[in-house]
Amino acid sequence: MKGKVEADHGRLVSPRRAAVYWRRLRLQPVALAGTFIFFLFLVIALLGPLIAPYDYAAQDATQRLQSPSLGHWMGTDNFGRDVFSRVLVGARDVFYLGGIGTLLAAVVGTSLGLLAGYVGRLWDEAIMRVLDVLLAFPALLLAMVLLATAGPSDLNLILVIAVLYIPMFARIARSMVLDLRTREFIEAARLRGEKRSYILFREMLPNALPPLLVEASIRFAYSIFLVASLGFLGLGVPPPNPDWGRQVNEARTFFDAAPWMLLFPAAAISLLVIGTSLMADGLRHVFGPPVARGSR
Amino acid sequence: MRVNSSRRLHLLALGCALALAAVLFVGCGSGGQETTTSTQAGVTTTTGGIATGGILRVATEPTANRDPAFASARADILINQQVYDWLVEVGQNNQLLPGLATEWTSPDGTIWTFTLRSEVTFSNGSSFTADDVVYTFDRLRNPDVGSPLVGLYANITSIKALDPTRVEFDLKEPNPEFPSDVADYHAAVLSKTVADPSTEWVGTGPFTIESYSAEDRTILKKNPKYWMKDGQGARLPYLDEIQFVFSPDLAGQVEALRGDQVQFVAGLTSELVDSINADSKLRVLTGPSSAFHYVIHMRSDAGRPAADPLVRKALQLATDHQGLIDQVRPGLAVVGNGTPVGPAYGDYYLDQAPGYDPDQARRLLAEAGFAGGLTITLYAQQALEVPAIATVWKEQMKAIGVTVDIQTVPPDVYYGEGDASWLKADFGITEWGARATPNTYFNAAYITGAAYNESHWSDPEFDALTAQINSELDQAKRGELYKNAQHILIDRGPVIVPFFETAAAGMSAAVKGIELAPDWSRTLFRAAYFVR
Amino acid sequence: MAAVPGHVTTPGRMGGPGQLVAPTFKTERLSVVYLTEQGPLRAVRGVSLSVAAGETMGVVGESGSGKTTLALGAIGYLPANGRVESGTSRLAGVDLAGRPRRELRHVWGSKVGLVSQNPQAALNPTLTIGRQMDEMGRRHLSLGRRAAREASLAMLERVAMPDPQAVASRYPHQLSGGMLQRCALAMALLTHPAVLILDEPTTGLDVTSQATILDLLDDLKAQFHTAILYITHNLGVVARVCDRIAVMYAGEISEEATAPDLFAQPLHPYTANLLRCVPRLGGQGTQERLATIPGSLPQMGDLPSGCVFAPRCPLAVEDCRAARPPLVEANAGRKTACLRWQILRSEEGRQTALQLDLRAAAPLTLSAVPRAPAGPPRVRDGSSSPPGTLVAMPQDLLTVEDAAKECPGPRPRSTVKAVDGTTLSVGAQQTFGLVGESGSGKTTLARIVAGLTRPTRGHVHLEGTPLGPSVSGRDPSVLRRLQMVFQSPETSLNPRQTAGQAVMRPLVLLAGLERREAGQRARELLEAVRLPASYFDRYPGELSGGEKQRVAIARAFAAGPDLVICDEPVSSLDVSVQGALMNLIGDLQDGAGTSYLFISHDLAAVQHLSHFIGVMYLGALMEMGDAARVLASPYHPYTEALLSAVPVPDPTSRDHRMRLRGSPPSSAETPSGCRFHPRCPRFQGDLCRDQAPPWRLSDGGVIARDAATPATADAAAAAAEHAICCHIPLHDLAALQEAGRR
Amino acid sequence: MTGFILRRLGFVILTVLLSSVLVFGATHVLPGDVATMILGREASEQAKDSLRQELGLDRSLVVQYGSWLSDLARGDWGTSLSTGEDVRGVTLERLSNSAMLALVAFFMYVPLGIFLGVIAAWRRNSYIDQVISAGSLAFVGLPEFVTAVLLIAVFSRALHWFPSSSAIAPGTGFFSALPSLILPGLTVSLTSLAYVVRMTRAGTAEVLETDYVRTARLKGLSAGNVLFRHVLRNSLLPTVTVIAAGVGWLIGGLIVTESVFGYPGLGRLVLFAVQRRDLPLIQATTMVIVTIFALANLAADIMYALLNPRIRYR
Repeated sequence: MKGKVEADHGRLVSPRRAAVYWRRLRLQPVALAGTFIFFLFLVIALLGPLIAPYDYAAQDATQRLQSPSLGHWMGTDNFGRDVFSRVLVGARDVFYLGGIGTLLAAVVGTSLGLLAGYVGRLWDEAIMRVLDVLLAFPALLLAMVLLATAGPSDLNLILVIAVLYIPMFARIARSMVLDLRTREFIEAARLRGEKRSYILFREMLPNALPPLLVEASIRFAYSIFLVASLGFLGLGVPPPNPDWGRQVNEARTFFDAAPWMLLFPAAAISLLVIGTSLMADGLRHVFGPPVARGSR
Repeated sequence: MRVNSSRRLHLLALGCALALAAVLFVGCGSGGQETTTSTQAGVTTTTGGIATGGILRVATEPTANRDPAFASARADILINQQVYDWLVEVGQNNQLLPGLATEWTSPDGTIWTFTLRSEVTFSNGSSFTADDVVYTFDRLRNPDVGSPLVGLYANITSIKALDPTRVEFDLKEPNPEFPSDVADYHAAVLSKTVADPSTEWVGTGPFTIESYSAEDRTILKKNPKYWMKDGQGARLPYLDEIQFVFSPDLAGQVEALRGDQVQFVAGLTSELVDSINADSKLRVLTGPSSAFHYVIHMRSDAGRPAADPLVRKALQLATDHQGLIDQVRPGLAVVGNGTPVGPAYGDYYLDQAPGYDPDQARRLLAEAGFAGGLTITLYAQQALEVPAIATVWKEQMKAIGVTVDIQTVPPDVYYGEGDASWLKADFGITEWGARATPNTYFNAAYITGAAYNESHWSDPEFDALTAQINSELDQAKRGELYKNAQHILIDRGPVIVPFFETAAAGMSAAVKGIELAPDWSRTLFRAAYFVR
Repeated sequence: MAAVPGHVTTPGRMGGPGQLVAPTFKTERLSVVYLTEQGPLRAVRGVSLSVAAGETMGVVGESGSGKTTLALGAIGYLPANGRVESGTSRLAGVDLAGRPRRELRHVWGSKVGLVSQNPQAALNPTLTIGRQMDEMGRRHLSLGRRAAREASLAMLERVAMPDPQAVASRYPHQLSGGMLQRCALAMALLTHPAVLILDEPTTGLDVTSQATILDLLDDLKAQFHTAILYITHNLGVVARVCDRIAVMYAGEISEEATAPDLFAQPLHPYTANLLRCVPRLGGQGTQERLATIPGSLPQMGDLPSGCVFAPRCPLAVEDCRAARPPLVEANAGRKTACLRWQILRSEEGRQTALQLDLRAAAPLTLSAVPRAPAGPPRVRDGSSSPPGTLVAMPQDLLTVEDAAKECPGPRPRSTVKAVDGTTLSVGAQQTFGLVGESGSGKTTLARIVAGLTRPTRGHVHLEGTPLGPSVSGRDPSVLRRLQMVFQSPETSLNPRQTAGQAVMRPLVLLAGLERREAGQRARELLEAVRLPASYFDRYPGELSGGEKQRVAIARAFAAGPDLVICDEPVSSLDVSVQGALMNLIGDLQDGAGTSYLFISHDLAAVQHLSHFIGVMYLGALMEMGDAARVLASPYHPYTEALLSAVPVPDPTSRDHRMRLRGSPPSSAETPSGCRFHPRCPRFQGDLCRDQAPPWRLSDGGVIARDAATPATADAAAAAAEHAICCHIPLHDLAALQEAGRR
Repeated sequence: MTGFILRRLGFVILTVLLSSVLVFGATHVLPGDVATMILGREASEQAKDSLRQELGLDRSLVVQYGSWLSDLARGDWGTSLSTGEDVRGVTLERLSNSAMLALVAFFMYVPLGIFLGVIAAWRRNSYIDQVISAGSLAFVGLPEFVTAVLLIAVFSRALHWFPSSSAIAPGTGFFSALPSLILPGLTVSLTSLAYVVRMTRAGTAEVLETDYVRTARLKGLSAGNVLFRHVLRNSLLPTVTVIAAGVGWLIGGLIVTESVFGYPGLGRLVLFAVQRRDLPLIQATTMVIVTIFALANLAADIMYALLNPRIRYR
């Protein structure tokens, strides 16, 4: 007993806490389904090319616009490429662009928000006013102008997604700080002379993390949508990239000849967005602070 | 007396549902008598079996510039075609037909005299004379104005109005194809009373511009004083009005065609042709094989990967032209070769199947020092069929170990100033519209130092041949020279030409009298009419 | 029955004093179950209660005992997952339990009225008071718009609301809690309901506001002749207002009796202990130990098969654990659910039933922590400091000198003086108790001392060394010596750190221990606050309120502080937990030699723990001195009012009513002259209004309050045994107060 | 209250001003060349240069910004580079078209969204709730251009209820344009619907849990009275702000939807302007959008304050 003083302290998610989260998640079938969908797609994204039955870029002029069959579960596209393989591999780009972009926004936005909220005064004003300006633009419009400026490329898409989302994360982090700042445990920390960085990152951040995670998953879902819309506007990722938005966009003129070209990637987008949204809903509850078993 | 709560809630639900339904049904109620589809409402008189009147709605991409001297978007050309006349018109088979000029002669190819039609008036009421022609062509060759034709017309030394119906062009060097040159789509005949054609739209064509908006719609009204008559002696045009409805989205344009909100959509891709063919109320119009083509240019100046002719030849040989057509535009194209001269140019066309030999290509590549493969960046506009061509070509190049990174850019960036522009990129896909004669391409983009030599290619032998073509009067000899020049292009030239496009348009089955021009943007609607 | 304009008497209503004995409202073997993910939770089991018209029935119990569920279940209002499992609840013969809501809507509001705990939350923030009240008249009395408003205004008048017209046009946020509760009461009474349910109606209010509401209830009871079900956890309040009392424990009634009987001779061990948990005014002070009830309420999903109280009961025998004891009639009108109630009839038996927790906490041996040598014990000798001179008191651990804090007020360019020039000192190993209503500035003062709020002026010294105005400027060695226990157990611990982490952190940071050593020491500390070592890895969410507060105390004591500021550390906890914590706080002082600045609005708690008391009003001290002296006559009129407002858990006490005038202070404007004069029951006229009162010392000395040297005055007052800031000489005050008592 | 509005208005002006810097800056580093756009890629360099000079593109950025801003404020929004039209005229005309479309969309999804959200909250965790939540979510993931394709396939091609293209003629009145507005309106609505449903549901569910709703119920009020007088007044407060924030979403959706349906609105104009590098047009349209967006948020703030006595009486 005395030997193992603290096994897992200082870690953000201890195994014990993970068990708590899992137990809570299990109690919400809808959120559980959403989480399952999200992770299913995440696995697909990681394994995409390995599990895809065909090379996503391999063309076969003899197999153009084939309807779904045993050989091609989701049919083929206008280049004779296997739609199923492209949907599988496309998940990678969705997670790559949206995921990295959202993550970047989360890190930068949260840091700015923490800084603005805790340091306050001039910093707060300056940071928040600048971010307000970014928020003053409809997201798609801003993305359009920025991408038209920077030119469409994977990196720029990621950066644009990040720029778009930074203000939201900053706002949430800031409001969390403003809320937490008056909590008594923060005052207790100040009373024992904790450094500002300790208070921000060790005392506040773990508490601000759940709403940020929820926001991140919502933003991630929206980024799929955003990338797709940008593709429609001619600012998406370059071919032969199997990004779902690009696929859907390319498939539109083929809707009569080969509706499956559009429907399957569109369904994938929809499913992932729904799954992620449902997961986000559930996370709100799941990541609440640990409470006693059996209490309400 | 008391409505219980759940009942009231249901009533509320019902109310909302009804409101929504009402909105929907207001919509469908008037959906039947579609306000924008009253196309044939005005069709009344019949002359010689042809109904006159009516409004034709044409869907195209937005326009860019109203000044014919700077027309570049296909919509620009298509509208100009209805508003203006040319001295010489180009027929379905690239043959020259009388336009405002009824005949043209030259004793030696350096002095060209055009006889003009009399009793033609401009839409502003002024009558058309030789001075208008002088004004038009002086403007086109004026470097200060800067039209793209300045280079083509640099050969002209002077333009003189001999009398109101005769104009003489004096050239420095003999040019047997000069009548073709005056048929260029930029060379619409303007009225000398117009100082700025981009804002004053005065032409002698069958229609006049009633209202103009570059990104929404442009409305043309019948020009009642148009000079041309049909076979029965009735004045053209038959239609009362043409509306050009602009939409950036081809799929949306075709949807509008299906809904009879427009009656004509050109520039179709194969899959859209298939889907329109399936609709009994619509029909597909295809033109002859056109000069419209794409080139995949390979920058050939020193230090570039394609500077070595072996590399260029290897990429040529690795390109499966028929494969490209089958994947991108099945049934609506003719295989290209390494040359911009397509079958539309008749005698000048070098009917030689492109070589396809990946093994040889790989050997050549190895010989050039790229045995381990080669990675290149291909700039592709996010427009037309460029992304599709890039996609298929990339896959084809994979077979010989060439990795193609596709960089998509908006068209204006591609044709802009930056490093991604067509004149700077190592590899790029550029589309080229129809020109009256093939040497126009040679002079503009293939001879050493040409302004649009996107591949920075330089071949003295080719330059010399082009100079000869420019002034060779003998038709047969010119054909020979063209073929020699093309052999050089195929052998060591800087471009891959995937295919020559066959234009296709979708139109309402109720519309007749339209022939699709080889370059569909030059299609004329003056003889179009609605059948009852 | 008083005539309300347009009031239509509903047929079938009970009425007339002649039927006093017949119960108006009666539940029989009522059981309520909640269907949850953990399975069904039987929150109320087999409860039988009855209230007659004109009678007030109190239901007392700690949080989680099911008293609110009982009330809501009895009137047929339960959340979606709640259901009356069995039993009946009759109002004038009609069973309400388990009836569809549609039918109950005619009963609710018209025959059953409810006033709930937090008036600010219970009234719609977007509707005026008038509109919310009018709904009652329009819905149940079929009144028109105008008549309904007239009825509302008349009712506001009856609840002694000044200027009903103005109040009706106000929004809830514009009124104080006491006023709102008065409105809520008026709203509930508008239809002259047969039953009025009051669910902790005064819990969120200051003791002075509570007193006026309770006074009002006395009046209304007489006027309306309604059956009242009064739910509360406060024993003093039930003693004050109820005729009969039922004690609830874990969803069952453990005892039922008339109020005098219950307090005179509880016949259930739970009641007996509950009555001894809380300190009483005029009790033994720091020597007295309070009763505690070890353990906690059983989980509703996992109830013992026998007596639900058996696991915590010192009298429990085998039989108790075998089967649920029935509620038996002990005497006429007395019921108890204890098998061994007979034992409690004797004084001896009662003493064995009490769990006085005589085991003091093991003294904290802070061997591992380097401690500054404690200063010499403070000699409390008032004469050594001549009045009128500022004395530096090196023997004092903490001195606060003329501290003031002004904040921007609600209106532009207005300032609020949260603390307005306060001077006090705390001796080593002493407890200084600070009392006052909410808004009196006591918390702000504490925060100034802690360095969490930067004072507008004034200084804080620790053993004569000035402290920086903000924690961030204070030396770590100072931080170690000065720690704080906060009010809310819910926010005082980081929900994402375990108890162990919370206690370890100051050990690592302030005492400079190795992590391993700190972990070991943290376990000792947890044990010192009577928490099992296994709690080391628990998150705050897994702890009860009392346990959280114990962790917070352990954390405050971890680095061996010399002074701990306790800001209402027990006020949000259940009574049975309060006692134990106050014992602990006392024990820790004895063991570790710590001084306290103890802040509370609860006079009894302050008296219980403090050596020295200061009474604060609107940012300034009004009275200060030795604990015993402050709480004995002569008092400052404000102290007197506070004391008289405290409901005493003894129905037999003839309470002395001394109520404050006017509305509770808003801290926006500090009144001229004596700041207390607008509400002072002993207001003397112009003198009080125009001139600042002097500090009068118990030895007869007077320190004229001079605006230039307020600090001097307070300091001198602090040095004396007892001082009051009032224009009335002390012996006159004593005489007045003696006269009032008679 | 007046002070509150003035302060908010100040924020709006500040935001719009700062946005103008961003708009101006971004448009001026846009790659691509206006002169090429206008004159065509084969026009001579000389012609392009003289055009650039004519357009004032060779002056310093600060000078250009200053004159641009003052012209903009004076109502002179310049001449479109690519069409030669008066920017203000065309922008305002397209704005009125977009306003019609937004209005239709607004009246489709806001009442419906609120209604469904309230129902879902009222019958929380029932199957109706699940159906509403899942149903509204189904569309939120689909980009507008996909929703549009599906809607056209059903309502236009199969049922022939509505036109597939909404290229209304200039000056078409609201009622004659209405049939053309239904499908694009529905397209925008379906993506925004879920948002409103979720927000309303959350807000209403929260209010339903409050003490004052319990008080209202225990006053014996009818369900309708409880819902309309006590619940909605409070639960729609946050929804108001959400709907205003949704205006940004709506505008984004309009860019895509108007392009698909060929509807001559502001969204399509923005896209056209960006694609053509038409600086005056980009600047004017984006500034109009930013201003509308800011004003929508201001309106929401004011509405919020008006509906909320805690802010109104300060």
